[in-house]
Amino acid sequence: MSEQWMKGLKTLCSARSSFEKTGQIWSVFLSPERILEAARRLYDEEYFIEDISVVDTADGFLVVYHFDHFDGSARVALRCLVPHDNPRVPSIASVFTGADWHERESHDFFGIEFTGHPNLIPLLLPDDLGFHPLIKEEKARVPLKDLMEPGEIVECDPGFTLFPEEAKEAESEKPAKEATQGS
Amino acid sequence: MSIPIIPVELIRIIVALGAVGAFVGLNGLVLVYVERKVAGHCQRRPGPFEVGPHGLLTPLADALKLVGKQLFMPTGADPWLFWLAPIVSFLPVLLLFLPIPFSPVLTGMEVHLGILFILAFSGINVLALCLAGWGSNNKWALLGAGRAVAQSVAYEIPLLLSLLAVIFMVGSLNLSEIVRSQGSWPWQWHICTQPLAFLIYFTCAVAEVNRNPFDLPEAESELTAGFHTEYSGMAFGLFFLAEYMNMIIVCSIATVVFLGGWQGPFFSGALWFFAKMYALLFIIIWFRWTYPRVRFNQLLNINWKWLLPLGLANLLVTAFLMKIF
Amino acid sequence: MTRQAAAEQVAGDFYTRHFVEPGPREDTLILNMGPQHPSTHGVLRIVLELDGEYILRAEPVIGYLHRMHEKMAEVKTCLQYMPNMGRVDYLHPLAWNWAFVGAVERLGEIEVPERAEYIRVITVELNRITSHLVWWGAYILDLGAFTPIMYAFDDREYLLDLLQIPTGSRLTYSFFRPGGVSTDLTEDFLKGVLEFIPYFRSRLPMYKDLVTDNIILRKRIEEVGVIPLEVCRRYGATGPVLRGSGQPYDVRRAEPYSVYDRFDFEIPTDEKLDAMGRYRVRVAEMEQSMRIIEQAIEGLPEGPHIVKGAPKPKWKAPKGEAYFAVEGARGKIGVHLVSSGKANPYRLKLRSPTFSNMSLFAEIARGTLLPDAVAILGSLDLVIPEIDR
Amino acid sequence: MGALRESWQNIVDLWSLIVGLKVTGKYFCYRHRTVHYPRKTVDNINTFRGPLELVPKSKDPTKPKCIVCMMCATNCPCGAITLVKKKAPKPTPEELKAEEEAKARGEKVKKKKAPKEPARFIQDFSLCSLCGICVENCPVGSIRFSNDVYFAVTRREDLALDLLARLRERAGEMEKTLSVEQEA
Repeated sequence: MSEQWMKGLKTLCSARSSFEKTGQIWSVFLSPERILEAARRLYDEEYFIEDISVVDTADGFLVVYHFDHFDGSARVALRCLVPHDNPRVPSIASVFTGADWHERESHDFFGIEFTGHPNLIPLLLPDDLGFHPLIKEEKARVPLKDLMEPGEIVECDPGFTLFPEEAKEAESEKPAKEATQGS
Repeated sequence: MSIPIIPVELIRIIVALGAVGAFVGLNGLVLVYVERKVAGHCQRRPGPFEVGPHGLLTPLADALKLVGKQLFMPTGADPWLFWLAPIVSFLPVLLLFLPIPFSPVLTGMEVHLGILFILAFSGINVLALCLAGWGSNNKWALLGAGRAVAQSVAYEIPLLLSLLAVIFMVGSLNLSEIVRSQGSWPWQWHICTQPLAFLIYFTCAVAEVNRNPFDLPEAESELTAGFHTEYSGMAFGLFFLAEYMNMIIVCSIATVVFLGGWQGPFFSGALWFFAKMYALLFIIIWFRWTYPRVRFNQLLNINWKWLLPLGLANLLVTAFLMKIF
Repeated sequence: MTRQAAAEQVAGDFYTRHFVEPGPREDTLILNMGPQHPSTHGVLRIVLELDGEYILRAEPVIGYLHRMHEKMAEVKTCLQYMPNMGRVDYLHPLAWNWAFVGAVERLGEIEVPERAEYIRVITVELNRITSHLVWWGAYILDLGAFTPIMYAFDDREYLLDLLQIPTGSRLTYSFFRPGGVSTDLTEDFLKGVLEFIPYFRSRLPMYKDLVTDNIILRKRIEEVGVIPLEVCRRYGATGPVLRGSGQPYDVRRAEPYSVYDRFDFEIPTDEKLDAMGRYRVRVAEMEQSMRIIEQAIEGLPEGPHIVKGAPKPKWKAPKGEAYFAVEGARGKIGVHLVSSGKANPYRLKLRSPTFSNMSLFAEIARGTLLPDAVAILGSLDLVIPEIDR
Repeated sequence: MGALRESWQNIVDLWSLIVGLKVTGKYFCYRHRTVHYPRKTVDNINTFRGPLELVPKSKDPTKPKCIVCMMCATNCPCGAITLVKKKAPKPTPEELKAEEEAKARGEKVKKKKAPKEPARFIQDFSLCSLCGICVENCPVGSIRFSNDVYFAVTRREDLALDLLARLRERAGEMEKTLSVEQEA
C-alpha cells in the first residue's frame, strides 16, 4: 500500500503496527488541527471511512479514526488526543460525509465538540439526557501508554511524550514486555 | 284518481334493495373468507382455521369485532367529512346491484341504460375516498386520497372505452340485452370477439377497485393504510365492505358483458353467473397474493400510454368492422 | 394545554431541526415516516420534506432501539459479553459473535483449532443465507407482494432447525467462544446441511420465476437508488451495498481471516449501481455461501472444537488494542477492543455496517418519489438494532 | 426504433406475470406447511435450550450433583442464578454436650462443616439469556438445559424457577412411572 498520503503531513508520531496483532497497519498521532488535512489526503488516495471512536484515557480523550482501502487490508488509524476539559476536534464531515453520524455518536457518548460539524445534535441518545455515558470516572482512567503500544515508530516529534522511551525499550526487550502483559 | 294504483315498481325496488342488502352482507363475509383462505393456501398455510370448522365462522367473528370496536376520530379532523366518507363510500354500492341481471328473473330493476347507471354511481366512490383523506387530518391519508382520485379518474376512461366496443356490437346499454346477444357456449361470448377489450377492462377494473398490483391508495408499506389510516371499527368496516362490493360489481359487469352472463352450456341460470363471477374474483385475489405493487407514475403511464390508446384503437377497429359487415 | 398551543409546539423545529438547514419551505409537506411505519423495519424514523410525492429532503432519525452495548462491555468480562453479540444484529448474529471473538483472540493471541475454524465458517455462512432470506422476503413485502416472504421463511425455518442443533437457539445465538465454538457439530447437522443445499438450489429457480423476473418488480427497482462508488467511499458503505456499486470488496477476501483463503468462491458485483443491482448481489451471495459450505464440509478436519486452555470466565485480556473485521450479511463488521489488562474490556467500539449504509440514505433519497424511498430503504437491508446498538 | 423495441420487450415481459401466477397457483394446490400446534407438535426439540435443570446424583435422584462452587452464579452475565449454600446442621444436644466436654478436656473441637449442597438454587428465567456459560463452566456437570419448549407461565414471579423443587418433582415422577411399570 502506498503511503503517498503521509508525505509532507506533519504528524506527532507515526508508527507501523503489525496487522496480525492489532488489525491496523499504520497508527498515526496527529494534532487536532491536522486531522482535516489528513482526512483530505486519505480521501484523495481513495480510502474509505470505517468508523470514529473515542477512548477515554488518563491523558485525555483519544479520538480514533479508522480508514481502510478497497484494495486490501490497509487499515489506518488516525489518532488525536484532546484534553478532558476542552475536547475540541475539527469535523471531517466535509470530506467524508459519513463521518457526520460517527461524530454525532461520539458527541453523544463523550461530549466531544466537533467544530464545523453541520448539525451536532444527539443521534442515538435522547436530547435531555444531560450526561455522556461512556466518560469514565477519574480513578478508572488508565494512561494511554498502558493501553496500547505504539508499534514500530517511524517518525516521532520530539515534543510527543506519551510513550516515553518505553516504546524503544519494548522493541529491544520483548520478553520483559510480555512479562508485564501477563500481570 | 278513483282507484289508487298499487306502485308495483316501487315495491319491487324496495324488496330488491332489501335483497341486495342481504346479498351484500353475505357476499362480504364469503369474500373475506375466500380472500384469507386463498392467501393462506398460496402461502402454504391453512388460513383461518380455528373458529368453526375450517375457520368458517372467522368472518363472522371479524364482523362482530369490527362492530364492537370504538369509533375513533383524530384531533383536528373535520367531523362531518370524516363520518360522511364511509357512508358515501358504502351507500351507492347498494344501488349498483339493482340493474345487474343475475338471471332472467333475478334482476332488481330493468334499466335501459344499465351500464351507464353503474358507471355513474361507481364514480361516487372516488368522492368518498377524497373526503376520507381530507377529513382525517392525516398526511398519509391525504397522500392516499390524492392517489385514489388520480387513479380512479384516469382508469375510468379506458374502462368505458373497452365497454363501449361491446356496446357498439350489441347496440344497447341494457345489461339483459347484452347477455341475450350472447350464446350459451364460450365461443359465443363477447370475450372471443373482443379479447383485447376484455383485457383492458379487467386491468382497469383491478385498478378501479384499488386491488394489488394497483392498490396504491392504501399501499400499506408506503402510506401505512392510505385514506383509511384513521378509521376504526365499523367505519373502517364500511370501507372494507365497499371495496369488496365494488370488486363484485366489476366482476359482475365483466360476466355480463364478456362472459355471457347467466347463460352457459347445458343449462342457464344464476348458478352460471355466480360461478363466472367468483372465478373472476378468485383471479383478482390471486393477483393480490402474487404481485408486487407498481409505482404511482408507472400506474398512470400504463393508463395513458398503453390502455387508453389501445382502448381507442380497439373501439375504432370495432366501429370500422361494424360498418363494413 | 390547548390544542392550539400543542400544535404550535410540534410545528416547525420539532421536526425540522433534524435537517442541516432547519425550516420547511412554505409549499412543502413535512412527513414523519416512522418510528412505527410498516416499511421502516422496526423503529427507524425518517423525517421527509415532500413536494407532492417527491422527496426534497430526508433525514433519518435513529436511536429508538439504542441499548448502549459499548457501555455494557465495560462492565462484563469477555466471556460474559458473548450473549450481547447475539443481540446486536438478530439476523446475522454469528458474524457479530465472530467479530468479537476474533478481536479477543487477536488481542490474547489465542490459537483456534482448525476444526473450530471450519465449524465457524459453516455456521456463519448458513446464518448468512438465513439473513439474506429474511431480507429478500421483507424487501418484496415492502414492494407490495405478500407471498414471497412466506416462502422465504419456509426455507429459513429449515435452516433455523439445523442451526438449532449446534447452537441450541433459533435467533440470538451465542455460539462462539474465544478459542473455538461452544459445541461440536453432530452427524445429524452435517447430514441435514448436505440435504439442505440441493433442496435450496432447487428452490432458487422458483424465487427467480416468482420475483426476480417479474416485470412489475423489475420496473420498480431498476434505476432506482443509484449509489455511485464515490458515495459509498465517502460514507463508508460496505457489503452488498458496495458490491452493488461495482466494487468487489469483501472482507473475506480483502482481509482474509480464519480459513476463508482456502475456499474457492466468487464475489458477486453489479455494475448497474441501482437497487436491482444490490438485489442481484444478495441473491448471488446465497449461492456463493452454499459453495463455501460445501467445500467446508468436505474439508472439515477432525480435532477439538475448542482449544485447550481456552479463556476461563475470569480470563484477563492482555493490555493492548485489536481491531477485527468480518464480513457480515450487511457489510463490514468491525470490533475495536482496547484492554487495560483487566477482565473487563477498557473500551469496545462496535462498527456496524448498517450504520454507515444508512447514513447515505439522506443523499440518495433526494429527488426520488416516496415509493422509491421505500424501495431504497429496503435495498440497503437495514437492521435497526444494529444501527442503534 | 429503440422505443419500439423497448415497448415490444415490455409486452414480451408480461409473460413473467403468468409465470408468477403459475408459481403461486402451484403452491395453492400443495399441502400446507403449518403445524397445527395443539393437535400436532414438532419433533426436533431435543436440541432446544429451555430453562435450566439440575443433574441428579446417580445414587439419589432427588439430590443434585452441585457442590456450590458458585461458578455459575458469579459468571452469569445476567445475574439470573441465585445459589445459597446449606448451613452447617445444628448439633444435637448430645453432640453439644460432647463438644463441651471435649473443650473442657482442652482438646481441639472439630466443628461440623457445612455440607457442599445447595439450600436454594433459583434461576430467574426472565433474566436468562440462554448463553450456556453456566453449563460449560460447571466443574461437576450439575446443570444442563432442559428442552422444555412449551414452558410458559402467566405471572412474572413464576419465572423464578426453584430448580431443586423441580428436580424433586422430576424424581417423584420418575418413581411413579417406575412403579407403574413394575406393577404392569
